[in-house]
Amino acid sequence: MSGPVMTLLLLAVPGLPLLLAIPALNRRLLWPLHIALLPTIVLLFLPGDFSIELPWVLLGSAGMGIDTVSRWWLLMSITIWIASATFLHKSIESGTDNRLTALFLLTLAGQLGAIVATNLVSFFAFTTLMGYAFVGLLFVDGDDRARRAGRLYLVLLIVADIILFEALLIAGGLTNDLGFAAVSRVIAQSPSSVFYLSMVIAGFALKAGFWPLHLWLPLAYGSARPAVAFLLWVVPVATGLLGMVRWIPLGVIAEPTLGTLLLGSGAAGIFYALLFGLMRAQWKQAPLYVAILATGVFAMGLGIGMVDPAIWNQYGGDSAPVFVAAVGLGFAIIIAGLAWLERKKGSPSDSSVADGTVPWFEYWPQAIIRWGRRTGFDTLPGLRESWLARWGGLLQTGRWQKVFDAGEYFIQRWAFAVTLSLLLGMLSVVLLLLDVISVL
Amino acid sequence: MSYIILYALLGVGLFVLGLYALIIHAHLLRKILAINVMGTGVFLVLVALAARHQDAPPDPVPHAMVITGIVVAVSATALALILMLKVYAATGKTELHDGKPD
Amino acid sequence: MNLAQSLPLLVVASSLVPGAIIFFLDEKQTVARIFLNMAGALIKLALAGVMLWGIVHGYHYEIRLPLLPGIDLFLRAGPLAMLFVTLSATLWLLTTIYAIGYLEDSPHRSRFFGFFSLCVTATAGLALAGNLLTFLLFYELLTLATYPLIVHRGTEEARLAGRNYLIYTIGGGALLLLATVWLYTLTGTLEFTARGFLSGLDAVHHPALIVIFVLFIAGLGVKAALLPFHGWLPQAMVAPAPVSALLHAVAVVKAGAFGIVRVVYDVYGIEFAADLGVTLPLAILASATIIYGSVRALFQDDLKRRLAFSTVSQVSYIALGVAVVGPIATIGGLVHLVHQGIQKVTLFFCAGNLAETLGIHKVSEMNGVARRMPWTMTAFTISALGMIGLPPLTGFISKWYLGMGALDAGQNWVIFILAGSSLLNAAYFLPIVYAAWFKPSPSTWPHERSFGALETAWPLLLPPIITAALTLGLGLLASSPISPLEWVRFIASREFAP
Amino acid sequence: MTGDLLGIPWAVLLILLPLIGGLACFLLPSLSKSLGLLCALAILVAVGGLGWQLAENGAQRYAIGGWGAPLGIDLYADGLSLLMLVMAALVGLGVSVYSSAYFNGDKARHFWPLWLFLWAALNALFLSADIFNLYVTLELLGLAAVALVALAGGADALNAAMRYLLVSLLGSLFYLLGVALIYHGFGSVDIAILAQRIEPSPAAWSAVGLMSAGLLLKTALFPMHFWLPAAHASAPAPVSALLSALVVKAPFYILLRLWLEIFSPTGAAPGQLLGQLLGLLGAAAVLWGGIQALRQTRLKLLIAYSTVAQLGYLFLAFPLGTSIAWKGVFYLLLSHALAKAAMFMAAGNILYFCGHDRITDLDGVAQRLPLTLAAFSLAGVSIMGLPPSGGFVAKWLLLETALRSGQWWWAAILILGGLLAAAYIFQVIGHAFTQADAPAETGLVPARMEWTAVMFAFAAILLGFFATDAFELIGIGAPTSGVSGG
Repeated sequence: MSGPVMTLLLLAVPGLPLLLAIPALNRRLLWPLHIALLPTIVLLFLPGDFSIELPWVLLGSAGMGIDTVSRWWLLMSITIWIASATFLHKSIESGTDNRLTALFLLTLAGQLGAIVATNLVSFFAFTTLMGYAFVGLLFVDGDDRARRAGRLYLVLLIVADIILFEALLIAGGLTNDLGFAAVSRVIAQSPSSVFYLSMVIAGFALKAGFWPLHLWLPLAYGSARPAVAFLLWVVPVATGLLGMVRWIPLGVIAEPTLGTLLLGSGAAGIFYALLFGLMRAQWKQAPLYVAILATGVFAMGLGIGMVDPAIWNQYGGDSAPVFVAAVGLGFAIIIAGLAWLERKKGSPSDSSVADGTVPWFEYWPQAIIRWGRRTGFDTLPGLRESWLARWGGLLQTGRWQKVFDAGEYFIQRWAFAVTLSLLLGMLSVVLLLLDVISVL
Repeated sequence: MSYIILYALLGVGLFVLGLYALIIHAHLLRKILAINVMGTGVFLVLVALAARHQDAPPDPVPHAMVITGIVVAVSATALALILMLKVYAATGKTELHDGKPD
Repeated sequence: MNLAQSLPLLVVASSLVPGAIIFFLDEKQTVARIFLNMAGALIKLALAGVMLWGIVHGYHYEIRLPLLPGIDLFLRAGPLAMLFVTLSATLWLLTTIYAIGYLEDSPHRSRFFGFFSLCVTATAGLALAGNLLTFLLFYELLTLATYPLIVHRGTEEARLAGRNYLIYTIGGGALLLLATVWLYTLTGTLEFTARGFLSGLDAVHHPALIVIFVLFIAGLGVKAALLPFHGWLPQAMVAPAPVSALLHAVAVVKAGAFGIVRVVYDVYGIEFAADLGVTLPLAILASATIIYGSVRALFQDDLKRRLAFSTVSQVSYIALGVAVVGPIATIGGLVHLVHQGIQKVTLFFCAGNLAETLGIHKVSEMNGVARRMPWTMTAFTISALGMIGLPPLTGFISKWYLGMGALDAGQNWVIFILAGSSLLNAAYFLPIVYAAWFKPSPSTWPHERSFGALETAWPLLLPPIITAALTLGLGLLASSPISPLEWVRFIASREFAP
Repeated sequence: MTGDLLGIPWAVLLILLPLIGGLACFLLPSLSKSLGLLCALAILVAVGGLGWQLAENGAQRYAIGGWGAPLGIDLYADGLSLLMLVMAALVGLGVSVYSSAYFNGDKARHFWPLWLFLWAALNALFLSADIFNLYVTLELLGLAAVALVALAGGADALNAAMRYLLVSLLGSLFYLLGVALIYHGFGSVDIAILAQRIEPSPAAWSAVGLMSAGLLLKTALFPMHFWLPAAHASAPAPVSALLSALVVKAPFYILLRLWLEIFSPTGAAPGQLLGQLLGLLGAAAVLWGGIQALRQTRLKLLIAYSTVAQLGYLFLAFPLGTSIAWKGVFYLLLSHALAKAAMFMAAGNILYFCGHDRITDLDGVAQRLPLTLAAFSLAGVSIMGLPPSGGFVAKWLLLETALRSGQWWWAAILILGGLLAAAYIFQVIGHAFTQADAPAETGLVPARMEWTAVMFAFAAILLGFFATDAFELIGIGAPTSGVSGG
């Protein structure tokens, strides 16, 4: 395939959905949903690795490309997106919120863009787009619970972005070329690699909902419509995992402490998923726990890979994308099946109604803000106001007025006397002088 | 002490006297008179000091000055008197009200 | 004096002359007024373009007029000056369009646009100022020209806000004057020179130079809304929206920040300033302002006040970039001069649109407003996200260079300031975005006006969309040869060349 | 041709023109307006001619009627006199134009002769070469000014005029006593001769004391300013403009002449001491006048107190004493004259329009009298000393000297004074910008009155751009040669 066409296709992968999102902003449109996927599908079936540099974009080193790893991820994503789009098509037709299309397309652009990104900056930019658009999708679509989930995810996302930004800065400080390969090479030899690695892991763990940070996933899943539920795996989780694979120099660097930490987190995740998935026994929730389980497995794999790079080189590099793709497809099939079952049964959605209690993760920040407002930031300006008022009072109280009034009055009445005292002194000099003159 | 100095001192004395009266008296006519007395004092000083030595003929220049000064003083007095009458007509008083804000 | 030499003067005159004529126009001569405004704005932009081209191709534009014995009125179009001139010319054009729409049918338009033009004249003048005296001249002109704009509404509240504004800015101007004269008595010259003109001064004068630096920062900090001097800015929000936009994006606040840049780079010279030990306190002051402004913004319900405190915070990035000594941080600070301007002007345009179209002034009234005004809120959202520093928007570029610069200069603590600020920015911007897009809208708006098919009048809608597009475009294509970033790199290379 | 023009004794014309004009106005009251305006134009031309003469030939000295000193009257013109004459001519022309619309009927009949006599006295004063003629002209000036103040009628104005007259006469007499001592001691009243003859002696010092005291009283230096606010505020607007812009400057001009040419060589120590004292009083005037201005509720009083403050600035140069500081003072004289004239005219317009000048009730002036407010504001810029006005140039030079000589406290006074000025000026502007509830119009202000005020204000601003040229002109005859260089 010739260069220009490939370049165009690559650019169209995130570009077309972005363009299509603009007219969808305030109109209900259906046709863009599937059309937006076309360039990706075409690209998927064109053989060979290909990459482009975009020297004008962002920090001058943005790039996009396609290789074997990204093909797997693309394949998985495309499948799920098609499914999601199909479901969405139906719900939009039935007249729900028309902003779904725009947000869907933005999320799509971010996710696909992240997969084809070849350096840290463009990856970061695309995942940010994806993350925020997905939060919007959760907000638009769901009920109270979904919104709450969205808000929690949003907070995690912001924190994650800040952490990843710091990681990015560290990488930027080491090399001008922020391509994945170059960064891997440099980080492996850098003394500050521990900082970098822990930040990357923390950042993507937040984004992907690793074990202790997964809280919002069940919330979102429970109330989101199927079209969005599909995306829960592919968008936040899988892309987070992809980020780890891309950003961490796996197979090159050995970092046992962090690896063990990841291992522990993964194991706990598996344990949790099994326990809760089994205990809840709510069949509708099952796919989600599968996802958490899979995340745990993946984290363990990463952990092992970091403890012993050799193992990763042998197995991980090839199996990771396959694993993710497989989980993704499974996830999609289960959900689709469930949705189909549900519709067939005609049972009303049993999404639990919000009970009005505010969960802790919202209660505490709000309480802190309330407290801060009460104690500090309302009293501080208040204090200033009162001082100003007092100062104004000082200006207005009769005292100063009187001082100045009296002063001016004094000068007016005593002006002649003031003059006199000035001049009489001089006159005495004159008299003395006349004496002197006469002597001369 | 020569008589020249005596005259000069007399002039200065008049000047101080006039100044004193200017400040002490509230009535405008008295103030105007006081100014005139002061002026006379200055003229006296000028005339007296014109004689540099008791023997030499006096310097004519101060005399010319005094004549000019008298002309000025007359016109000033005339203006002051007119103004005083106007003040009286407008306020019914022959004094200046001091600067106390009304 | 040939034509090329007088270009800087023409840039200043391109807004002064229309402004002067507009003063004498009758209220009803709308067409003439619009024509003059637009012609001036377009000419200025064109002249700026010509000069940019010229500077790249090695031309020099400067002009001197004798002012005081020994000191000239000196305009020079250097790279740094052109950065600011281009920014102000571009945003002036957009703000003028906006203001024409905003003030339709309101009284005293001739007066408003007259002072508006004067304001831009002052901005262009202080951008092009080639010495401190010229800078001072336009700095004070700016103070005076802005005052009638702030009190434009003629309410008692406006009068008090104007009074407060003057107390701060005239005081600041006095300090600046004192510093300038003092410096002149020490050096005998006031001309901006790349890398400063003070390093040759005898060490005896160093304590005096430190005091003068403090005076400068205090004098300029008033306009730049540095921490103890920011009080006037939130109050000045009583001004009409285009004024706020101009005030925050290019004119007053930026003038202060630009002045700090000038003083540090072209009067003291960054290395000499660092030797004097004055940059670290400045960096700390700027950091404190960044955090404080953000925290205060968090608690404001009035939309414009929230934006005002956001400005307090954001403008200090520029000072921070300057004070973190190093070429990369310089790039960050300077490029933020442009980026913050574009983002903030968008936000104020949008706030104005909300107030003008729906009568919304408070954050708490903004629920679901995006359904009613999707384009406005899209622009708002893009700028807000840019403020937070999300890629690929312009704010990200600024923060990236600031962060890199801090690391480069070994001042790692700045990273935490940046992170904290991002977090706070998100905390006060995202709830607005959330409420606007996702909360259910009320059945009626406070004061709704209908504009037919469009969500609001097109002169109100076009400018924010353009600036939002610029926020996106300049961020996305930051490394292209015509981006502000490239221009700033060019400036930084001059300041830090070996 | 040019030779002929250069040969004309412009200086003599400058005195004769207003004198004859005044007489003519007195005799032909029906034509007084046009005669006055014509005369003002003619004087401007004559000043131009004199300036040209000076630029070509340097400082000029005329012996009127061929009589030399000591009996004859000598006229002397150098850069400083030229500055004052130009100032008088500019302000005079403006005031004439303004008055031609302001005064009508009986008042106009009285105004024009008085005003032209005053102008003649002023010009004569600025051209006098000896200290006795200075006395005569000063006295004439005072009398004309008092009569003009009284023109307003009403108890306030008459009271103020009476007080003004008494103060004026008192000051003149002190001055005359000093002249007597000087003449006795050194045998001449000619400034140039005295400058050579004078030497430090008790007689010289006491003369300095007496003359200074008299002149300070007339210049209204704090705390002897008590008569000024009432007189300046209650006079008719154009007269207020004249008084603040020109008349108070005349005694200061004499003081300047004496100080620069006669007193400065009279010994360092008492001179230094007196200089510091004057500076101190000036500083007090700046602060006191500023605060009092801020506290006034009536616009014209505010402006009058502003004059008190501005006069204080003039005395800050005495302790500084370098030629740069004096240049600053010269420039301040000029810019203050223009700005203050504009301000009083603006106040006159407002008074004319609203029927009152209460500051808090100025709502809506910005809308109804935009030109007037513009004049007031622009003049305010110069008064505050903001660039690029003439006031700024003056302030800059004074600041520069203060800091250079290490006397930073004078710099602090300058800055503080500027802030106070800003405070009281913006108090007015702020109130003028508020919206009026109901229009309370009484009459339309003639365009001529508004435009004159605006022109003056603009001139005060533009002055800032001509500092270097102006200093070249002022430098003719080196009026500051007596002081140490700077």
